[in-house]
Amino acid sequence: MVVATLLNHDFLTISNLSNVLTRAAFIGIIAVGATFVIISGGIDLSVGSMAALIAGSMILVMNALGPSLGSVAIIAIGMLCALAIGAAAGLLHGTVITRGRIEPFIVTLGTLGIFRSVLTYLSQGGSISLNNDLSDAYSPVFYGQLLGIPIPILVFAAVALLGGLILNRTRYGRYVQATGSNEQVARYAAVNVAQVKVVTYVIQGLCVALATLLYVPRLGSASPSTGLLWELEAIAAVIIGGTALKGGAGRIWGTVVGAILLVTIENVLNLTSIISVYLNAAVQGVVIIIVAFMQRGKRT
Amino acid sequence: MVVATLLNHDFLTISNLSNVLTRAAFIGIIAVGATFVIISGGIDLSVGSMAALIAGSMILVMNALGPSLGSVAIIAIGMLCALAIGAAAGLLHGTVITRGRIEPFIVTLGTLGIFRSVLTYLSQGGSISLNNDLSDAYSPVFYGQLLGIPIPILVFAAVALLGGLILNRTRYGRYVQATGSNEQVARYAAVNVAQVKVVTYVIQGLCVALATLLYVPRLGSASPSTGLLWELEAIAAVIIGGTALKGGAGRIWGTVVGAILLVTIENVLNLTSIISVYLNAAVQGVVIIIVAFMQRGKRT
Amino acid sequence: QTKQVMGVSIPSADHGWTAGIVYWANQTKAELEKMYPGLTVIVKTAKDANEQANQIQDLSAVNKINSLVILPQESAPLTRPVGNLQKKGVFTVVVDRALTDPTAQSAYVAGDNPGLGKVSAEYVGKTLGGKGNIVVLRGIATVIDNQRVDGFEGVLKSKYPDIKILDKQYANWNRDDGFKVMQDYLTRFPKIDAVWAQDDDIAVGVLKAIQQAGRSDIKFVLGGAGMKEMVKKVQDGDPLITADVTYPPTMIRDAMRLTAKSMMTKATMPKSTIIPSVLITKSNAAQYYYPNSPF
Amino acid sequence: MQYAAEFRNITKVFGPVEVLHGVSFGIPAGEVQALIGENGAGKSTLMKILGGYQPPTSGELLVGGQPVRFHSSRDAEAQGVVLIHQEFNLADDLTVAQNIFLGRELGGALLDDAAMNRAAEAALARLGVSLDPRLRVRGLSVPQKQLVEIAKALSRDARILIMDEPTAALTVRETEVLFDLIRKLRSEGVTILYISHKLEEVKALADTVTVLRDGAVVSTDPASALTPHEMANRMVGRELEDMFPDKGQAGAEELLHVEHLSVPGWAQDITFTLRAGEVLGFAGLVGAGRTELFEGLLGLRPHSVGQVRLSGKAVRLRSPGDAARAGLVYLSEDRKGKGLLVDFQLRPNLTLMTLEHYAHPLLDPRAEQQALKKAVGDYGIRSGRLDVAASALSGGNQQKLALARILEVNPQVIVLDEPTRGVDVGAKREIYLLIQRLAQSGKGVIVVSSELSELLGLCQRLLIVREGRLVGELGAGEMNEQEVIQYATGLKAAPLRETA
Ligand SMILES: Nc1ncnc2c1ncn2[C@@H]1O[C@H](COP(=O)(O)OP(=O)(O)OP(=O)(O)O)[C@@H](O)[C@H]1O
Ligand SMILES: Nc1ncnc2c1ncn2[C@@H]1O[C@H](COP(=O)(O)OP(=O)(O)OP(=O)(O)O)[C@@H](O)[C@H]1O
Ligand SMILES: [Mg+2]
Ligand SMILES: [Mg+2]
Repeated sequence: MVVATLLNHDFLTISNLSNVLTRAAFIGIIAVGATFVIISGGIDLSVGSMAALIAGSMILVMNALGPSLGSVAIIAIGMLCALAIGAAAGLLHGTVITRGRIEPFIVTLGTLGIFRSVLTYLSQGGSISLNNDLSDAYSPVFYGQLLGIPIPILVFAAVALLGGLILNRTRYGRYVQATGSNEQVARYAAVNVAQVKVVTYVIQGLCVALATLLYVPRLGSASPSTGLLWELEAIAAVIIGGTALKGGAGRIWGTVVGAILLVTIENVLNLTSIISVYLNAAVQGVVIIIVAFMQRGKRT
Repeated sequence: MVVATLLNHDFLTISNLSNVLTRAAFIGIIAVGATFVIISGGIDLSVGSMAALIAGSMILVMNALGPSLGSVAIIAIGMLCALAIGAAAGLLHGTVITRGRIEPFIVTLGTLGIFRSVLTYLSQGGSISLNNDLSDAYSPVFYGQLLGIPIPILVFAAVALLGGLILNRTRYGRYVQATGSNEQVARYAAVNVAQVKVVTYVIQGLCVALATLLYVPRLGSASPSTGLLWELEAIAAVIIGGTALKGGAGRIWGTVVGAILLVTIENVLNLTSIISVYLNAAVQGVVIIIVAFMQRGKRT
Repeated sequence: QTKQVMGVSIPSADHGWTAGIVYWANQTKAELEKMYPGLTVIVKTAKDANEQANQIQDLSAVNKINSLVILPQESAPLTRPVGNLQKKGVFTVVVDRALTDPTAQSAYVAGDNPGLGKVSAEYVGKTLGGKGNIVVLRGIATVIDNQRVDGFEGVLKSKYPDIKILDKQYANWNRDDGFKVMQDYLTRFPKIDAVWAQDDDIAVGVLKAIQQAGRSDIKFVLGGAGMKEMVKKVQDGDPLITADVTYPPTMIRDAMRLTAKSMMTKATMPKSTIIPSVLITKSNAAQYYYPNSPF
Repeated sequence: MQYAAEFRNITKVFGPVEVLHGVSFGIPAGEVQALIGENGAGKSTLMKILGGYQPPTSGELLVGGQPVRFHSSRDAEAQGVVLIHQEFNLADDLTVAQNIFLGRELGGALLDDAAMNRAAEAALARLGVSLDPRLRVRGLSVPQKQLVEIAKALSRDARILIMDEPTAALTVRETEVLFDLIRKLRSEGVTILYISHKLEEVKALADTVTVLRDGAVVSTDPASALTPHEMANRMVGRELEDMFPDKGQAGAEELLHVEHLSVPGWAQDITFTLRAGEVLGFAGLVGAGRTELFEGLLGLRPHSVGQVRLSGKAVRLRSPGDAARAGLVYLSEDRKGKGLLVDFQLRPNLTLMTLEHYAHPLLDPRAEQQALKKAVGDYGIRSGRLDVAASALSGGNQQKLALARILEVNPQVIVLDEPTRGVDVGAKREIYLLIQRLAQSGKGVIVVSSELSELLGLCQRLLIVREGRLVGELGAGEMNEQEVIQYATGLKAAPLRETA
């Protein structure tokens, strides 16, 4: 933060900070879901494709509902649709992984391809755009503010708080941690391990859907390149946040910081031009490693 | 295989099979290295970027050596250079991961950005091409044959055999498995766990360099899109092959089959047009999951 | 004279053509800042539509730009963000990929994607004498790719109905995929008269695959965009690369020049400037060859 | 006297807690020296220091008269000091032979697996075990792992062999073989340091006995001068009453009835009944299939069953969750692999099966902490601090924590698989009392144990399992050691009485 401010005094302006947080909301919300999946010992590589598919489908549904219904109703139906698809995708992942006893890496790598393909098919390779009037009606969800705080930031905060509460203060959260720490022990202690896992994927799906709900009004469209590589960013946020990739222990708060950090690096690079544009990704890489190194110091 | 042949009788022609195996050689060689890393409990996400960086650097070096030396000497120096960079990158990974005690996921995610960035900088975003005469002298390494078998296939076979030998028949291979299975136990048995891990990353780096040696003569150039997403393909090959993502146990032979399988799916999709091209990736995804499912059956 | 800031937002250099865009944007920045002392040009590259939307937000909020020259990663998702800037009084010039809502762009400077497809089809049709089998390699699934392919197929259908497209697969504007897809085409089709690769990067891979297979039935490979290596081949009379169709990255230079001129001299900028795709053959190749550009 | 190894004023501090307070004693060369003490007394810690796994905080260690400073177990092994761990120290993904030879493989550039398999087989054969050395350790049962652990140590040329509760998971027969081996090693001049909670064994085996209490040495005497009862008294520092409380009388009410239970590959056609107030024992040799039988009953393994009735109601048990809801709980013999979340603190470990009591709907950590404090008191769990990971508890205290967890559920039927494994005499007695109390309050308790004396002293009825089948049943009057061993080894078989 200090470095960021030194590099560019604009960094600390309220409007810039609010921009940064708003952007962090997408990856952040997805990463909260990923925290559950990873703590339980799983992984979901498909989140980016899933976001693209959900965005595309929900736009198609809303466009199809046409102007016959009021736009508020249409948007509400679109949102429900998105959440339903997200939950269904999560359920599919969880079921195939637990019933089929296949590595989550493989299953979600498979659906990564499948989801994106289906979207490409739906959009015939192009993009799917929300009708203009709907787009205007929907846009406050992203651009609007409540008490001076942009809505995506509020949603992000709510999701993070709820996620933290579920993880640390409910039975389910405890079971997620126990399952990730030692699946056998959890099983012997009467935890329904399969169900716990399935639910983590459903949570992940719902988080992706929620992030998509905020994403659609921002850009008003979906295309085969929507959400590309979001999975890496989301997982990176989780792991920078101090959750172990092999599961068992982790914290939502760390994930939130991780997501904000990733976006901040990008923002600062955009605000300054000290280095060749070709090297942006290199700077990001170096900062990520350094931050992970410092995080580690704090934990031990 | 049977399905593949039924779908298109061209599949079983010698020339097509040799094409498929040649292509599988790139990912396959990298995946052999990845098998070591994953069995020891690590992961390397940077292999695609590393390949791009190695390809670019080696071409620049060879071009710079100019026509003063004989082309055989230049190519030899280029190859040594590639292997040196690969080994150095692996050493860097291993050292940062073990000394810095940072998650391998984070370290190699960081270098993924760094390596590709540096290549983009070197090529100024465009492509780096090998001088024409060198390109001609070098091209037999990819296009040539020995006893009627294309050289990349021979190299692939050699790497796989050597990898299998090291993994299953040497002390080092045993220590890799022990480290991945239970680091504490390995340490108690006086295994130098840090060194074992570092060496897995060096092996991975050398494998990437070797794959790049075969890749460069194919197109004679490197660009920022070289090796994009190879990491996913390599890891997928390893895991489809029956190695557990959390380490401990795995087999080179499975990895080889995994790599060939991935390439075959793509090949068959190109040879037929039963389905919309938009859905190619979906078919790949479904096949990967099905294969993983059947693999699993075999193991237990 | 007042200080003016021009923001330039372009895709990052992830393949040959975008590398050309980055190169020309930086060249032109130097040129314009020298020419107009009060002008600052800020060039930003973005890896995807999302980052680009973030970026132009930063350009407006932090760098306080007066005008924006943008080559959108994708049209639809950037329409609203660009529109927002325009509402804040920024003069928005969109390059290459028109926004879905044209009112969001103050001016438009573009290459001609359908035109590239049409010019290519004309060349293929004419050179094959209106008859033959061809294969098509597509780019990445995007609107641009659809426009080019639609333009190409439209001309073939109406003017050269006897030319048969054997198959079209995605090669992702990428050499490796060009090589792979072509290799499989060669396995699958015993007789191919010509290849429309649509893009010079893909064409590089296609050439290697043909070379490896040692096939002599293919009369020519038509790429697109005007990569310097390909233009050189045309100039040198390569047997397979007999022509190329431009889709020049210099369009970013043209757009920046026009924008700067209108900002600094109050000259009005034409609402729409189309840079046509032209056919490069041996006779005119010299004038499209830029040895210093990365592309 | 010449000492093979000697501790001088050894202390060890973990965080704020000192667990060893200046321990000094010597181990006479060529003898079997026993080290006994309560759970958490510091025995394992002391042995880890001698084995080179942990450095002492202060003090001096002498081996062969020379002061030594070990930086790793390899250093210790170089001096001929080898430790058999209390907690298993095996890599699950490797085979038996690979584990036995880990770190000192045979062969040149290429490994000689055939030779290692042969040597491993021979090492196991010395222990009277026939086990395929190519099996992965993951699939082994706890006693098998224990035997592999012993074989691993024996295959190293040890001059000082430290055995940390080697027989905790073994039955009489393996124990006998092991003792013969220990005596043979002693006659070959090997010095043996032997830790055990089975005081009869200590009496039978050891030359001298050192007692450790709360991290300090209490006494060192010739074994011949002490009775097991005196040993126990010194360990706990007061007069211990009889180990076993009076057996109660079983009620008439049937609590659990299992009919025709089969677990493919492990147990066939098992039928038995447990009554209210009854303590029912399951005896058998290692590998008889008792553990698998109960894992099958709880739905943890594929199984088929004619009928299961709990308190007269027919139930279907598909998972431990079903069982817990129906009032049946099971304590696993595999503490580390299936019992405790060793990376978790004590509190979440204790409440894992009863979280619903603390969720309204949010968990109440303070109530959980109360429960932990109560359990620590009730079950005598000894830990320097309560906010440590379960892995920091001594072996016996981990066992008490695991037991506390399943009893939190307040079940009707309690199945205890090796309930006192690694537990000291004092605590053992408390567990026995607890079992008796549970039975008297009308619950049914099933005890699966390899300690015959425990089964004989505790149970009203004994069922004997051999090769997956029930081969004998002994009532209160008919129980004696001879009888049980004859059934267990197949020297005797009786048609089962009709229990239903
Ligand atoms: N790594 C550790 N961190 C903190 N405390 C520890 C650690 N290891 C052991 N202790 C503590 O040291 C004390 C002695 O433990 P130790 O394992 O030596 O007991 P023990 O005599 O072997 O008991 P048992 O008979 O139950 O095996 C215990 O109170 C234990 O909680
Ligand atoms: N050589 C062998 N190969 C494969 N399996 C074996 C071998 N020897 C024994 N086994 C199996 O290992 C299992 C381990 O026994 P298990 O611990 O389940 O029995 P148990 O009666 O519960 O013994 P315990 O007294 O330890 O509780 C036995 O069922 C036996 O069939
Ligand atoms: Mg102990
Ligand atoms: Mg057992």
